[in-house]
Amino acid sequence: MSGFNKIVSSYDEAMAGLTDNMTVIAGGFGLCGIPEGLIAQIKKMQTKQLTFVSNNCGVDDFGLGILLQGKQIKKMISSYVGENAEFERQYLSGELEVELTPQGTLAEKIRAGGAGIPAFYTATGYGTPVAEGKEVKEFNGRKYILEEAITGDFAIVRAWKSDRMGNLVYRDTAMNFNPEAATAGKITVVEVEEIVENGELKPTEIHTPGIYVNRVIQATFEKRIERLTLAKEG
Amino acid sequence: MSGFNKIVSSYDEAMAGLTDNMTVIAGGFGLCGIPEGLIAQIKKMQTKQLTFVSNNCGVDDFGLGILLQGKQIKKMISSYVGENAEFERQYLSGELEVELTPQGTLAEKIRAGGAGIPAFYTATGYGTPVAEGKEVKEFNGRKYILEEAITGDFAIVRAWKSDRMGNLVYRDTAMNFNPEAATAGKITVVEVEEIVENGELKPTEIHTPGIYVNRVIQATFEKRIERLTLAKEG
Amino acid sequence: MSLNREQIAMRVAQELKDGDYVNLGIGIPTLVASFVPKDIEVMLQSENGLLGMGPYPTKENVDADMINAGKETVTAITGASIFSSSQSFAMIRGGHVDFTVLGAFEVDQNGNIASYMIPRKLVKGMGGAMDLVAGAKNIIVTMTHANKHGHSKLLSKCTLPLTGVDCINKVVTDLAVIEIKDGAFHLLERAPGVSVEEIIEKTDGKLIVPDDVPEMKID
Amino acid sequence: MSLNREQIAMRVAQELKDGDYVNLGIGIPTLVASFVPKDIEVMLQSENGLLGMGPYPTKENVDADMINAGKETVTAITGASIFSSSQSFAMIRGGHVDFTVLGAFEVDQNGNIASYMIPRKLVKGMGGAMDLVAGAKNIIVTMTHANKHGHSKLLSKCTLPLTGVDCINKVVTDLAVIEIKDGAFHLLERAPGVSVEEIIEKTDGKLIVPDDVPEMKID
Repeated sequence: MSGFNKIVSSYDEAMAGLTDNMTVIAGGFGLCGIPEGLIAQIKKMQTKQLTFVSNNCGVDDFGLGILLQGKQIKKMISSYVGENAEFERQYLSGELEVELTPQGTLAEKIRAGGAGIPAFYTATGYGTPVAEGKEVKEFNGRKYILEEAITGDFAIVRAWKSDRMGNLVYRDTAMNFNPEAATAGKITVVEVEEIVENGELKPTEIHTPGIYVNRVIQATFEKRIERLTLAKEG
Repeated sequence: MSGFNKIVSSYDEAMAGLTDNMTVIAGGFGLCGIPEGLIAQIKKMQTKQLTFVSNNCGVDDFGLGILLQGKQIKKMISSYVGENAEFERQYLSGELEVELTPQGTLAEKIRAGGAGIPAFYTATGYGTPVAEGKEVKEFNGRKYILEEAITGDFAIVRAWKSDRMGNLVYRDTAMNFNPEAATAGKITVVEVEEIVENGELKPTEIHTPGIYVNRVIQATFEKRIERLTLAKEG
Repeated sequence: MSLNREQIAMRVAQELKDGDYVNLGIGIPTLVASFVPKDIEVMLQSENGLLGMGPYPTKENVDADMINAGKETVTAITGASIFSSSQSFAMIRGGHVDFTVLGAFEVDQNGNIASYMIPRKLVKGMGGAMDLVAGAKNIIVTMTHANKHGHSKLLSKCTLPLTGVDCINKVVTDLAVIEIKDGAFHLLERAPGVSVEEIIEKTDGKLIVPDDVPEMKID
Repeated sequence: MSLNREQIAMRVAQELKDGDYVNLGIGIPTLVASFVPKDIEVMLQSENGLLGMGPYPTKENVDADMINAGKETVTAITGASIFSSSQSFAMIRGGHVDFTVLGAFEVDQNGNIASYMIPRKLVKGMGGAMDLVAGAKNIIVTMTHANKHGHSKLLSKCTLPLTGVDCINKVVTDLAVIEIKDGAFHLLERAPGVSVEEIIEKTDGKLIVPDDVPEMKID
């Protein structure tokens, strides 16, 4: 009777099965809403030649940036990769492959991957370097390019609360890419601040239904702030 | 300073601008979650030659069925149209055009319309009558058909609560197609059970952000039950 | 003896695994929920936007806003989630539902299914059936082996408009459990007291019959 | 006198209408929020998933989970909503954001924009800019009229890789307000004290100059 209990108690268990050359989709925007402990576990596992699908690549010593140090990442699929000196070095030296993808297209590609949509048309990127090699089609007098879905061997996600069945709720803008990532992993692993009993989350308030979630681990987070900006004292 | 106050006080105001030959997207599944008063208003307005995009067409004397009586509907785009004798009569006599669309494809077409995606590929319907005349493309060894987005001149939606800015929350399975419909109307009109003050709905609990909503009207609903099924008394 | 509707549902329920997310169609498939083995848990998905469908409500708990895909009033179990139609079919189309049971008019030896339309009768529509057969990982069809005129519903090629192609793995009928693979029906089990000869006679498509065909276990 | 950054932002803010949903890019566009006319309300959309972005927080209210698309800590106003990235870009791509302000390296007379990449320098990525220019109904670009070497940034044809094609309606620079239509720049207003001749000289693309070019009103 434990078929729906998604809770695991160790990081080894959480990331079991991750091997070299896999594709990992990671939630997070900048350093906000990233699965800190799962990234640390991947560093510990020393898995190599990984492809990461993530809007950003963290900073030098936090977020996905820490996986660059050990040269664990072969390729990044991202919309914005500034803020990271080691990234720049590996990219310019050709050690790291980068596929720049417009942010909205990236979010939609991941959503499509989870939703069984293999490809969709978008006006985003038409006539730009992003469109190179992609099919163009006109609808109602406007031109669109064909973008293909993304799925991952793993998805690593940060949520606020999960019940034992893996129903998730996100906190504020730490939501970002996490709901899309959660749907698109063959194995979806979620790191949460709080595990609650089944029934504590209202059915219509659940952001990610547990059907998408394979494993949940409770953690505490550093939640580093990338750009602290304060109101001028009045 | 009233730019974000979406509340209107009369049905005339709610449906102002609806004219013959327009396309209307309606939320609801069977008789559950339908915008009862907005449908009644369209009946009152006697607008003709309308195309309705709705999963179902109500029953003879409730839901969209009441618009069939006055022959206001030219075409239905739906996934299931049983339960309605007048519908059957008009369809068989050729007065009413019907475009049967698989339920998931219908939901995705409406979502795509709201999201600026003009078309997407799906495996649903490949090899069936639904695929006739549609482009076929292979991805990873499987065949998919190209489906185009749907948008409406109007979307009519039922929600549970709205604040004055049009942020919406739906109640239980009365949600169904309503969130998709809300995004895909040039003018989106919402009928709600309760209007709450701005700030009463938590930002992360809002199902439909107010940006999609043009007009909100408060109403009471009959909420007719199509198939009353009860637990066996034990 | 051929199985009755409840017995077909009982046999299908034996296919369920602990932790399965399951979508049950209208008719016999709905009955499967009543026969889930006691030692496992499954979660029912209803395509109008409910994961964790519970039993029918008591009179006091009826709520017009809580229905299933058959438009019946239902309840939600503890741990249920409710979501929009596009989210519901993202789950289905994306292959997240483990197990789907649905009825059919015809199934053929290539795994094609016809279940939504009989030409020259009124077409009511496919509802979510085309999405379900395109998306679910594991699909079981329940139907009678032959129609009321005695004609087989297991054909070499479907004659009615298709709901989906190459998507059906298994069929449970009133006479037999049949697997579909490699362009043929494979007889796995027969209903208690039903002869292999009767099944052969009532199957139009290519049927592979092993030397030993065990009887289904239905309690 | 050419406008400073704040004055460019002030002029852009005059374009806003009551009830507009607005996305502001990084840099000068961000400053526009400080100059929204007192008699109107606009709602700021931040593409990481926030509609109803408020001011920066006080020290006590800082929350690492509440940031904007520039990764700055922010607050949410009363009536804000928070959603996922795909929902955020559904809004943007679907044309629901009324007004977008963003910076650029170059704009050309056909409404093309180059804003995200200078080849042979490190490419940081387009972030949400390509989606914004493809989706917003009304886009205003803010930039200096010429670069630091004195070369015009208003060209007959962009030289850098494009962010979007045929999408820019209006440009507000330190020297002028310019509309783009019918394959040309149209001079609408000049900065106080700036001569039409200077604008002509610093505009490389085709520039249509009416007889009377009023001065911008900046208070």
